[in-house]
Amino acid sequence: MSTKLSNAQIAWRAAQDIEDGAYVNLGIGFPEMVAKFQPPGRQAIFHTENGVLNFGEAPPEGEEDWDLINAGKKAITLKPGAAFFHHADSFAMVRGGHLDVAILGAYEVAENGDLANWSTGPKGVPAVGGAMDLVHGAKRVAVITDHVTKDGRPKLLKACTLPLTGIGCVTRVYTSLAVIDIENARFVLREKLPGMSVDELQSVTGAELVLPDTIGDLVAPEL
Amino acid sequence: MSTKLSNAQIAWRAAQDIEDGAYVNLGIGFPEMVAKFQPPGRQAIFHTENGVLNFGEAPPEGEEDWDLINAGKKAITLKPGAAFFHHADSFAMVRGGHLDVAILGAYEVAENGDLANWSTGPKGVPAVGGAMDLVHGAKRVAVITDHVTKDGRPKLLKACTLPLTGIGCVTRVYTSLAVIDIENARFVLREKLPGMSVDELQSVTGAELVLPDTIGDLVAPEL
Amino acid sequence: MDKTVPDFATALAGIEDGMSLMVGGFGGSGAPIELIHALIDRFKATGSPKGLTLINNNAGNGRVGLAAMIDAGMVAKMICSFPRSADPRAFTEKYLAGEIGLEIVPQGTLAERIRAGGAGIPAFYTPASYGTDVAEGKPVAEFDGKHYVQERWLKADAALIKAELADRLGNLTYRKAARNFSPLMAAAAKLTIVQASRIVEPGEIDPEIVVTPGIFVTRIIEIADAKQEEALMREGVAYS
Amino acid sequence: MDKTVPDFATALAGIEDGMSLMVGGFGGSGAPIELIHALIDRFKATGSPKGLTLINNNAGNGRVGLAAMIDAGMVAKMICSFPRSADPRAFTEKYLAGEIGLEIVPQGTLAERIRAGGAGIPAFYTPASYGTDVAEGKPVAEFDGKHYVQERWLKADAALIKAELADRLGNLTYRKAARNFSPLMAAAAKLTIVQASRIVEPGEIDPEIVVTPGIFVTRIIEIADAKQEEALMREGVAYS
Repeated sequence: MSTKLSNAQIAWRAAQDIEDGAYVNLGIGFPEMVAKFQPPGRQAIFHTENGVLNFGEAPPEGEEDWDLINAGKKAITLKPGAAFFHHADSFAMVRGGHLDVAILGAYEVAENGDLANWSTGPKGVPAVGGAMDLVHGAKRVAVITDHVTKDGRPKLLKACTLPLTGIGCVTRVYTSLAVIDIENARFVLREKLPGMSVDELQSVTGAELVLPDTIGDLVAPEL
Repeated sequence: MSTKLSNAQIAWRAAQDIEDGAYVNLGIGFPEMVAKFQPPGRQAIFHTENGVLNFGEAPPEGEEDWDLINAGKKAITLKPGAAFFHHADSFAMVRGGHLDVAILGAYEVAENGDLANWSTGPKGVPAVGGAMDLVHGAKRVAVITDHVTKDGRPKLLKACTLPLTGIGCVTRVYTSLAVIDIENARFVLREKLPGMSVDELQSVTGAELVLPDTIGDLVAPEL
Repeated sequence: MDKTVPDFATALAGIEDGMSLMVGGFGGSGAPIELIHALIDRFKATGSPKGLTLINNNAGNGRVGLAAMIDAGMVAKMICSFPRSADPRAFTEKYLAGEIGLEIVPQGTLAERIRAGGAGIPAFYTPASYGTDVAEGKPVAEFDGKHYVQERWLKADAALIKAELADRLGNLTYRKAARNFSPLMAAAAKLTIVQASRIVEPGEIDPEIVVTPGIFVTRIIEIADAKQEEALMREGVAYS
Repeated sequence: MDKTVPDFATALAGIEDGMSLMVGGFGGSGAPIELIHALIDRFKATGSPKGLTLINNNAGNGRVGLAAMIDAGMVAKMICSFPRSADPRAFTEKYLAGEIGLEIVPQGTLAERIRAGGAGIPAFYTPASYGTDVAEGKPVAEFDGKHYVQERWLKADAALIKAELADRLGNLTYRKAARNFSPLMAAAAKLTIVQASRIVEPGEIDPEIVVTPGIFVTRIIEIADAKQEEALMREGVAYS
């Protein structure tokens, strides 16, 4: 097996925890991929910030209706039983605790659940979108991310160094190497790649991993 | 002519100040009567708190649809171009300053614009309804009322004695004897019954009437 | 996913003693009479639920619906804007006897507090009631030279709602002015129980005309020939 | 009453230098391209309006719509949640050169502030942005053990809105996800200017499916074959 999960495999793993009938918001970009990997027999209902509930896959190229898009401005289709609503009602769903799961990307996650995913610092143009709302209100706020940055530094840290999106909001992190819960402001290791030792994993993690009695194998199909 | 206007005549006088196309809320009870007296060629659009814009007269008896009522729980009909909406949107119209006129009844009005119209004191069951919202937000908040109580005491006062509905909110009062504006926390007499002297009117008014250069005749048709 | 349920027992499961209960409707328009009467039946058979806090614009009329709940002794407190009606005996008698609590809330504030509960807004400011007895004890603040009262969100353990169409995912439409508080309450309750005049398959309600998206709905029961509270009143019906 | 107007000059009358302007749409979905371009035409012909504060979720894309307004030099400040897009050059260049102001607002807070503006709620509390740089300088408060940021209403001098159907009284429907911020903006602006794909007589829109009641609308102009910003983008159109 490879030394780490691909993005598709991380998305696949996150998809396994979404229950049938769950209301789910997937952040723009990488998290959108989670929708592809719903287990057979389960159907989540996807919410997009711009006012659609129960949308489906992208239409074939050339058949896009640009009035029917998701928060990432990509063309979508509707499933039977969809609904349109305005932006205030849409964020009432988000902020009001009506979503079962929100899955976001991350630059950094701290062991206390702090998330940084909107700004890499004072340079450039800041842009926050819906992330600061999404991290509050959803019953579970999960992150999918590579375990380390492109140059190998840990993304799971004692404390975030980049501007925060929200404090104490993340409850589970799906990485390329592990599945980690955040409980009582600690990283609790739930699953790791079977070929990797706890010490190896700890060496690329910026805060101490709490080790429960049982640690599962993180195994994803080839995708 | 009679010594004072009837309720229908007070309502008629108030209706003369409602412009074509104005958005209007009429309080339950006596103020509802204003709708009957729109001048020819003018059509106001009536709002009711329970979520209807542009409703019309009561249906014939026996043809009521009890899902289609006004705030007074009376059966209504729709005019072409009506709209239904929920209660929060309905009070967004009220509180957000979108109504041109709200017309309410009154127990007491003070010269500073304070209104008391919801409670006659600590006895009995208190009930406020939409009045406390209606007195804020409408561009003009007008009152229609007999000039005095049933036992002859002034209803226009230096200060209200009953529990307030809102402070400094009333801008015009249509009574059985006069039309009075509230400006800079004073009662300014605009019109009075032609057969009545200013002294007579002042004697049944609980605060000083400011007298502008021109005072019109308050004349209403027999109704 | 299918949120429809076959009977009242399943629909009303989880409503327990001491809970807060939002009930849709403005007078008879939108009142979910069958759900209310089924809850009264349960109380008469089992003694529960009792000690309820009821949230509705009014406090019942005549001897049916909310008035019958109050008569039956199920209600400890009423949160409403206008506890008067053509025949308010049920509430008035208990209130004057000190047997039922009352929180009076201006109608627009009541609507906005429920909307805030569903939207995750814990508090907001409104001009309504500023300077009146109703605002006593509430924080006030000045914005742009005008005074406002701070109001808190209002949520409930359960809501009883009357809809027109419902699909199996819980998307709802309403009928005329029967909409009133119901879309707000559906979002503000943990458990939202809907009686719909007709249940249809997902896709049969145009996504453009859905008023309450299914995310706010827990269970749906079909009541094809729902009664109208106002009509029952006029027939002199007493539910007991 | 007839709120329809025959031409852009009448539709856009009253939009002056230094005003705040809400513009409906989320990306190209719901962007009132024809109204925006007509306002650019007026600016090019007369030098006005300039110094505008624009309120939209984004800050333009490519060389059409809001991006073309920014390019033309009409915009002093942008209030938005996400000033990025497939081609954000117009805004980015001016921003990095210090020629345009930016107020970043989380998307749900932006929606709720506009909704509050229309609903007469001067301030409210939200959990969004608590503890982040975006909340700096804003009052905070604790409710039921959780922390919240106080946010103020957002109103505008004018709003440009794209609707699907409009009747002459101003009742509106929208098309699919093009609804987004538009119903909120229509209520929050002093002057609400609508381009509708089709104007119909009062009574032709079912009162049950009206999304924006006419009370929130000032003027309507019919644009039968409205352009889609995303389509223009992909065709490489530059409006200038």
